[in-house]
Amino acid sequence: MIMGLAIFFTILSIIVSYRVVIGPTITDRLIGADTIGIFMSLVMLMIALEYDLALLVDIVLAYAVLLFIDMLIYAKYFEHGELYK
Amino acid sequence: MNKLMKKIMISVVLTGVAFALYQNFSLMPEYQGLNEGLSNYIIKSGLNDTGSLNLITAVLYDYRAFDSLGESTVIFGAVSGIVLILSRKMLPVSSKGLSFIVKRALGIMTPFIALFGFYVITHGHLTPGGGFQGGVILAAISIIFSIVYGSAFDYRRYSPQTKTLFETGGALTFLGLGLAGILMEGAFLQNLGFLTAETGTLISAGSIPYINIGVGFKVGAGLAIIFYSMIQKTFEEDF
Amino acid sequence: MAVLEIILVIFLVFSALMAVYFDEELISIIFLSIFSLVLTALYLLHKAADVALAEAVIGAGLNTAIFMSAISQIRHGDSD
Amino acid sequence: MTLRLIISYFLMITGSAFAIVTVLGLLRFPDVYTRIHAGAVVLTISAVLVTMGTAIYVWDLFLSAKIVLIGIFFLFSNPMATHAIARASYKRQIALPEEYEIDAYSDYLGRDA
Repeated sequence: MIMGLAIFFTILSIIVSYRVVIGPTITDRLIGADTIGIFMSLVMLMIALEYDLALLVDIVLAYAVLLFIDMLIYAKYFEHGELYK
Repeated sequence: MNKLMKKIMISVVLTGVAFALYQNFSLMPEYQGLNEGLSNYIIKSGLNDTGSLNLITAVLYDYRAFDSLGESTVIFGAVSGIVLILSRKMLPVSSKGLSFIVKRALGIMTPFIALFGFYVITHGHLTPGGGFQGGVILAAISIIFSIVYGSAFDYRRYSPQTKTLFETGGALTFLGLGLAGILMEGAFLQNLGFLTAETGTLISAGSIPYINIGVGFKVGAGLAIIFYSMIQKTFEEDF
Repeated sequence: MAVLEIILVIFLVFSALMAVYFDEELISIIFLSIFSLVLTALYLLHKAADVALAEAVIGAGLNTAIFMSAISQIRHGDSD
Repeated sequence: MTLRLIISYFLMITGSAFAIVTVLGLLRFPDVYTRIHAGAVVLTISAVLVTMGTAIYVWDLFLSAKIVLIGIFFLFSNPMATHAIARASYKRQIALPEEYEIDAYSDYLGRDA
């Protein structure tokens, strides 16, 4: 069940990467990358549960934090055209 | 006179380095072959030697702590070069930032991100992570400040002088623990035995948590300096 | 377990190819962050927790921040 | 098959259904801003449901608390990130129509300056 969900989310993120490849504007690609990030962090959570190791869950939290900061950096760049403002 | 003082100081420092190197080389064990010796030895008796549950941290900050010192010196060199090339005086700071929603929500979330960074740093000998990874999470706080609230906020809260202070303080912590290893245990960066407590608790594993804290502050402040120097605006008048 | 590994490796190769394929730097950066993400999941699948945390922190946080600041330095002025 | 496992499987499967809806919306919606809507709302509820299901599945105090923390972080972070991206792409005039019938956001932005 858990591994099945992990495979399911991985296949879903491969399907979403179609939108990242083909998306007409840059916003499409960013939203696709955000979706892939959240799906793959769910995959990491499933792997941590499958191995029953509590310390692997920390990595998912660290990845979620840094994915959020990534998205803020992209948004800042597209809003102002530079990162300094 | 000035040149003479410089030469004397350089020779004193070089003598100290030679002494540390001689101490280390005299303690080296015999080579036992690649398959037999090292990895099996570390897996078998790493916990007894260092008291650290995470064997990778044990290798990084106890067995191979001298390499980690070299790596943090590399980061120090990179920071120095980037600041030397890219930093400019009399900067116009800006405080536009992102929208109000993001500012208000990150005001709530940022302390927890800092807490998570400190958790990763201080639990380096118990869970995966350690100084470098937690330091990058701490540097993300400075990135958040200059991205979300504008670079004026980052400049006011953590000015480059404060960041430099943190970085040199981390490096000096590392070096000071190494010198304490010479004084008390007989070798550079030897694990301090009298700090060891029960295995699995937070303050255990000798000097490894303190080295982790030093490396964490050093890496976090160094990467924050790199990011702050790299996003600066270039003036058209400069060219 | 093996099925998940095969799918992840295929995804890894795909994102690496796409990062090379596009001409525009921004799309390449997006695909590089996806690449490091999949690599983190692969490291986790092989129980390499420490390497996975380092890869997540460096690949997701640091690389994107440094690359985006470099791009904002390069393209400043002609982006508007 | 206790009641706890049934509840956790129900939450996970519901979250997976929302994930399928997310992917359908991302692939099939015609416009950039409708795709942002799919990626913000449905994806958030999907991630939160799956994390809650896994937190009930493991049923250990500290581990469940940590997984619930991840869910709460998704609940906060994902709408905010999509909000920032949508605002940026509105300000940069990406894929906007020439004339509006109703455009309340430009009034708000004009007041906000």
